[in-house]
Amino acid sequence: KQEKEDFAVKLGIIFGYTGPIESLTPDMAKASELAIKEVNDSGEFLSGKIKIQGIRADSTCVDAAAANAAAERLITSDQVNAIVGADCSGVTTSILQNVAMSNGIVMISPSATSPALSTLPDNGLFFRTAPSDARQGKIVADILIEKGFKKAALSFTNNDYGKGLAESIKKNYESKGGQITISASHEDGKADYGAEVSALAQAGGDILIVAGYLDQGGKGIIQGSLDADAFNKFFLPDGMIGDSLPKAIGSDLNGSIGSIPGTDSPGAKTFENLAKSNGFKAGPFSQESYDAAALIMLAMQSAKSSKSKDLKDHVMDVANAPGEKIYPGELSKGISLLKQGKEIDYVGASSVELIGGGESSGNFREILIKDGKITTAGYR
Amino acid sequence: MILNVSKISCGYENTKIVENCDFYLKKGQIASIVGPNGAGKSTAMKAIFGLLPLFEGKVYFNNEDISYIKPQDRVLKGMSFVPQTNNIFHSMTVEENLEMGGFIRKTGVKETIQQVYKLFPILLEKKNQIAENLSGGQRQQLAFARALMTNPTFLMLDEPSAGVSPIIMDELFKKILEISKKGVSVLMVEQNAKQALKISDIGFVLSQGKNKFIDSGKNLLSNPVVRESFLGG
Amino acid sequence: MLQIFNISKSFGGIKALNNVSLEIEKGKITALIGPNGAGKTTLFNVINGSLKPDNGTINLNKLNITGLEPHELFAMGVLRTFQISQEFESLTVLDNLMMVPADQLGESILNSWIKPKEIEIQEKKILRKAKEVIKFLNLEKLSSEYAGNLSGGQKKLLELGRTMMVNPQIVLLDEVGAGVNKTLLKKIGDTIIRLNKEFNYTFVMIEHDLDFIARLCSPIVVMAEGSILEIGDIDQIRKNNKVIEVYLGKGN
Amino acid sequence: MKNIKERIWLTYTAMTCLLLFVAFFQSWNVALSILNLCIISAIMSLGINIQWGNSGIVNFGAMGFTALGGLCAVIISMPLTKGAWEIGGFKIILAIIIFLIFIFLANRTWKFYKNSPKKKICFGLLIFLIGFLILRIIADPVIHAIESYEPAKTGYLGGMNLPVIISWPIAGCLAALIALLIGKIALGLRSDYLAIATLGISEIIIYFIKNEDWLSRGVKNVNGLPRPVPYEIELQNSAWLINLSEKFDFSLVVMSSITVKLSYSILFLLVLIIIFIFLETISKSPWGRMMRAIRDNEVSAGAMGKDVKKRHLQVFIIGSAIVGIAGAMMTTLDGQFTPASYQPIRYTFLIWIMVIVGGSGNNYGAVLGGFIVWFLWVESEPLGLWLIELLTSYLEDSSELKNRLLDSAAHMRLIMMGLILLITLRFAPKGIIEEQKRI
Amino acid sequence: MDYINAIILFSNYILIPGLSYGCQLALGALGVTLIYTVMRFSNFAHGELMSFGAMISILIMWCLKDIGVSIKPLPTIIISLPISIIITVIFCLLIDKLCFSYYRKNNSQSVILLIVSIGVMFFTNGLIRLIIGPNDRNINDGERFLVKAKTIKKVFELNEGLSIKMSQGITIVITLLLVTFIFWFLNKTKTGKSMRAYSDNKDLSLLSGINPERVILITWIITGMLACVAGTLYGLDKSYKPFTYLNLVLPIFASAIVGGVGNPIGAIIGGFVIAYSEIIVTFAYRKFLSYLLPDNFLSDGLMQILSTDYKIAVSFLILVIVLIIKPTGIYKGKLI
Ligand SMILES: Nc1ncnc2c1ncn2[C@@H]1O[C@H](COP(=O)(O)OP(=O)(O)OP(=O)(O)O)[C@@H](O)[C@H]1O
Ligand SMILES: Nc1ncnc2c1ncn2[C@@H]1O[C@H](COP(=O)(O)OP(=O)(O)OP(=O)(O)O)[C@@H](O)[C@H]1O
Ligand SMILES: [Mg+2]
Ligand SMILES: [Mg+2]
Repeated sequence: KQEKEDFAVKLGIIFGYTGPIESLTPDMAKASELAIKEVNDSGEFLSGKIKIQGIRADSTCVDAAAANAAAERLITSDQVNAIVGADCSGVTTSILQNVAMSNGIVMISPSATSPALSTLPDNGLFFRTAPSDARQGKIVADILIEKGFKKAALSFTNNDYGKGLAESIKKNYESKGGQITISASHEDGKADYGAEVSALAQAGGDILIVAGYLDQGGKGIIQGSLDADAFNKFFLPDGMIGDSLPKAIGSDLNGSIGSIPGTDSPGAKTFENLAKSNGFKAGPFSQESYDAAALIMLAMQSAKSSKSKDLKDHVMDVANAPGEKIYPGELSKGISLLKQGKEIDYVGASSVELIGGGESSGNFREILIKDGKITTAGYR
Repeated sequence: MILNVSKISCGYENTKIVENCDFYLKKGQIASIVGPNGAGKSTAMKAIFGLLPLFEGKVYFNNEDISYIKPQDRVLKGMSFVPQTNNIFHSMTVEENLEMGGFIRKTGVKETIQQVYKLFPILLEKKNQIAENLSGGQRQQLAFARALMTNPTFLMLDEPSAGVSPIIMDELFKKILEISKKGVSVLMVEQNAKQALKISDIGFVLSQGKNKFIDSGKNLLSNPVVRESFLGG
Repeated sequence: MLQIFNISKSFGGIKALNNVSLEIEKGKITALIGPNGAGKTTLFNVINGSLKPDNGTINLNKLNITGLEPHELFAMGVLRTFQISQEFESLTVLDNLMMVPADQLGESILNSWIKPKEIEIQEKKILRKAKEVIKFLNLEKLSSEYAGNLSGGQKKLLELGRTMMVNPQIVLLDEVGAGVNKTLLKKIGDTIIRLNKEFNYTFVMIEHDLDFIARLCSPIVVMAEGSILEIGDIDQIRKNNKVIEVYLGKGN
Repeated sequence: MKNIKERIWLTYTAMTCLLLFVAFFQSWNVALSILNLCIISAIMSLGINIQWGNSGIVNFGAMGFTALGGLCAVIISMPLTKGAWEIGGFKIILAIIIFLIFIFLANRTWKFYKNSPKKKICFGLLIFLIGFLILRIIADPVIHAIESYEPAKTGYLGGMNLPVIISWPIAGCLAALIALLIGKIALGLRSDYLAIATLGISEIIIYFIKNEDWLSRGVKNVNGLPRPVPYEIELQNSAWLINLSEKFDFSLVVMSSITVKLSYSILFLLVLIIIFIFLETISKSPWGRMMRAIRDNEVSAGAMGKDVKKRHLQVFIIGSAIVGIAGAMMTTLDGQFTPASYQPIRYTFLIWIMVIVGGSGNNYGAVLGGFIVWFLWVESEPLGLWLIELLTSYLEDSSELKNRLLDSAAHMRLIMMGLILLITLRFAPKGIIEEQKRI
Repeated sequence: MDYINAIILFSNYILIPGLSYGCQLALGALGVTLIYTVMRFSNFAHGELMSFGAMISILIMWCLKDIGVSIKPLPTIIISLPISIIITVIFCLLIDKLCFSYYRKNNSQSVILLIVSIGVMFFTNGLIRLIIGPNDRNINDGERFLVKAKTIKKVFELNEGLSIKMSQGITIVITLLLVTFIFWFLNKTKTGKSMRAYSDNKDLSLLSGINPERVILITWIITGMLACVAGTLYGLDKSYKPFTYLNLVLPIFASAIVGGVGNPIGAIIGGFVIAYSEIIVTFAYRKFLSYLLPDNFLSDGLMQILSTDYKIAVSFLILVIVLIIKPTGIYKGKLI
């Protein structure tokens, strides 16, 4: 059977362009589109004549019904071959269960980190390039204990990401002898964080862990704590890592620490430069978004088919060793290697390593803010 | 002629209520419009003041065609109107009501307010009360007083005496006579038709939207047909 | 039948009612007159439950009814009209009347499902009655007009019409005559007399038209500044100097 | 009269055509998925319409009742978390019962001191606070234990493992119960005050659901609610559908998902029809006339013997129950319960837009509003994209402006939604189907 | 016992933050109240108008910065206010002309206007994102603090510090000025009274010679001014992010209603009630009390009445309680 290939391959890019994380998603989408552009420019994808087209759709991040409708449109009307997305865990689950699975479409989410997604039945269609919160919690606890922080206050964004991460941090931290003085949520996009900061400040602690987003409530909490002189050290998990934060807060943030998925590969740095030259920031989850799109396309190449049912079995192959390591900006190399029948190990911007049911294994980079810059303090 | 309304037709959306009616009076005269309920008296008044669009006909004020100008401009020309219902600012105090009545005037508002208080002592008593809490008759007085605040040359009253006690009603008619003597013309609608016609120079009987009779007040009062069917015998 | 003991009501500093005691006898047409702001409407509001008195009690047929809600009093047969018309503006004239009768089967959601037949029959009866009333008030042409679109006088008539939809024990009429054409008012007077004679309705009416009162009412209660000034028949009232001073004026 | 009938026919046919248009130009799946939510929206909008259109109650609390419905679906259909239940299920119930007793006492006290506002508030509040304290003393440790029970997987009590359809009527009842409570305290307020109060109360409900993990799993969401209809994957393996698909030479995958959506549509339509007939009957009966009278003038209605308070409460309960039912249906369709998704824009304002655009005061309008507005809400996204592509097609590819605009295309959705709303209201200021004059 | 530390702590975490947040809410509530008083509808687009105003301020500020203007230690954005106010007002007038005026002429129900305002909200919401994008922007380039916590601690040798931000200071001063102005304007000037008259009885105000167009014009001018100032101040204090303005609408309405709609004083009171109730109810009092009580009196807990999870619920709870006890709001507004 000859694959009919004179139509373009389409990738759906479902993120919440409107709604609570609307300020993160443009960069995420651009990162995915960057990967697509790279593959298109290589001119080698599948038969060589095929162009890949990315189609955006709005998940709204919170409204499952609207997200399903958008996904339904992508899949059944635009007939996308696979989906990069969705972003928030709730809508991701909903799209997966209601639309993607029934149509047999592969989804690779860059930012759905809810542990629940690990165990959800998915017919092998769902992957993610961000690690589950359960894993990060452990890392955070390790770092804190090692650095000698025995008491910490914890503020988390009140959604599945924040809460899941907070619970995991708390469990691990306490089992290692740490004490969480208070674990209080904050809502994103609200008017004022005075009350939260007050409560956190009164509970006290050596450090404040902020499991939120860097340009949302998370930032508000940090700013407020600094202003009131409540805390001067912060722990920043992955949602809080990005250049804009030290830039916005200034020197007060120096000395704070954090963690973000990644290994000591040159990928992240390369990606940052790539992003810059393409006119966007390497914000939170944009690395993962790039990788999600890249993985799909590489898997297509490896499967020699653009169909979800074929490519789903190749995602793990291209993502993991053995094979030649592929970094951001090297997608065309990856494609040609695959074409030659060689194996590749996609590392990408966020050091992709998929385990189990298509999860990111979760290698973490330990971060230290120094002189207003994010620097790497080590790897785990 | 201070006011000359010729052959006007008007009404609401698609129903014509008043058809081909004439109203007119000279400076310093008092004119009354009487007629059964629903005859279109209030409708005609509103149309004359420009609160309703005219279907046909013209309104002349001091020989000037004012058929199409806005109500607030008519106020500037010296007309003043007390509607039948909804004729006070409910949520404002009595005094503020009067101040608003004198809105267009630059000077002399305070003095006029004092004069009005003299005329309606009850209003002075209640000057800081929210108008909504006035009794029915007090409201009527306030509404009338508000219209006087503009120092009008032409006053239109829609049932000024409804709900006021006899003693005040006498005062009211006296006052109307008095101001007409000062050269202010008054056009009013009244159900207390006998009293009204008694002081009117001219009367219009309106029935089902049409002019039934136009005559001097005295003649109408003595007309048996009018008495029987419009003035309650 | 209606006994009012020592009712007081004040609004802020204003004593609208000051220890008012009054007895309304069954089967009579009592008039309530007095200068503007005497507290007449306030008294009605207190009787019908729209306002709670500061103190005092009201008995209806020896039953204490102080502080009951208006709808409870309606059920006991106390009916009123409003000085400033309170029509249901987006209902037609017909519906304005048809909504009045109490205990309509169709007002219960359950019934409208299980007893559609009975409701239909009842509706027909009410409709017939409403049409009669409309005819009496000369409003036939307007029966399917929105009540909000009526003229000032017509609204007053509708107020009156609503009291004619049911068989009340006592009707409180607040200036039905104001703004109503005198010819029609005469007819209304006839009806009130008829209702009073034939069906033994009790009326209390606030009115400023003395001729009208003279024809209909006895006794006449005069109020001033929140208390009762005089009770008597028309001649007594006309002769009373105090009444002349505060209310009637020299001319009447 | 005839005019209105024609209008109903015309608009309903136009709506059908729109959906068919989507079916042919996008896909049947898209059309059906829109239809399903249209139906749910129509039900919600009916619920609000009976309150606003028929009796002038401004309920901005639709969001809360929707969420309650969703919670009901979870509690009815999810399996019980045995471990969590053993830890403290009974203790929680005990605590709640004690709390309810205190509320009852507080209420009694409140009534007892009816005539002295100070005592009323002091003692009533005191008793309430004592009850609240006891509740927290008993429940807090238990709640903590339950929430720590396998938090990544469960961390809540779970549900009763019953068929999810049962939750629809139960959601109605729960919503009605809560509406009774809310109505008792808030219905004394008028118009905008009531609107903000109900909005506030519904936010409180959402916060409760978001933060009481033991009950609802909170923001961690409940996934995988059982469905009332078969799963696509099962269908794809079932003989009859395979046969059918071969017979018509139609893709099995597409067919399976259409079948699933159609079965939902049928279920939903059934509910819609029942509710519609119910509402039509009562609003045509003397009850409807009475309610409209109350809407127009409460003082006068009271004097005409209508128990305004009771009727307001009644209609508030009915409307809220209907919204609750729709909420449960919605959660059933989504297959998951995500408390964070309950936002006023989506579940209160959008519903109100439906009622007003459709034409308040009549049920046909409310249903139409539900259909049209949801349709636009979903389709304004591609529409906006299309529009912006059209606008920018004249610009050079490399132009800054073009890229900028294309990047922000997603926001065209809101602009489109706003514009369409404004334009519709401009041409039909009283809604597309105006309230009928009843003669 | 250590009163000074307790007082400083109280001021730092409750008094000052509540004061500035309260001012921000009050300014918003004032705008909402004004529209409500004159045009009788709840303007849900007000949050977006604030956002619009702030956006214009930012755009102008960028221009100013390009040409090197700065007024340190005050933030540059303050000098862009006059122009941005004008543009916001023009935008308001345009919106009114295109959207609201039609329904006003038709005497539509207020709910229809409310829904129209939601339409305007959507539209403006999208427009703002088209122009400036959804990103978070820091716009405070002036001195951050009037008083720094660390300095207070050092100078007075205390355990607790007190910080007052420059933006808080500016907010409080401007709010005071604006509120005084509006109160005076509405209650003492003829134009202000004519606005109330218009809202009370449109037809009758015509008959008194009040020009409705002028009333509407002035209302929008003031509203636009308030929205622009409030939006900019808010962005200055926190950082400008379009999404937050959507969420600001609810607390603003809560403030306006708690205070009693239709009254500027009510709006202020409402703003503070909402702002303080959030903080006071969710505050952890342990440390505060530890300064006041002997050690052994304190338990281990944080002594929080409710967890901050319920922060927003608290403000609505207060709203509901206030309305139940006093259905017209704290400062008796008009009965509606
Ligand atoms: N809600 C209120 N608040 C304050 N004062 C009120 C209120 N209602 C009535 N009043 C005052 O109480 C007094 C009595 O009013 P009421 O309406 O009973 O008069 P009335 O006898 O019916 O007069 P009228 O013949 O003019 O209708 C008046 O002075 C009025 O201003
Ligand atoms: N807004 C309206 N829309 C439609 N018809 C109306 C409207 N207002 C009044 N009408 C009708 O117009 C007719 C005349 O009303 P109008 O108010 O002019 O009567 P009127 O002569 O003033 O009577 P009254 O003495 O009772 O005040 C009435 O039959 C009434 O039903
Ligand atoms: Mg009239
Ligand atoms: Mg009275």
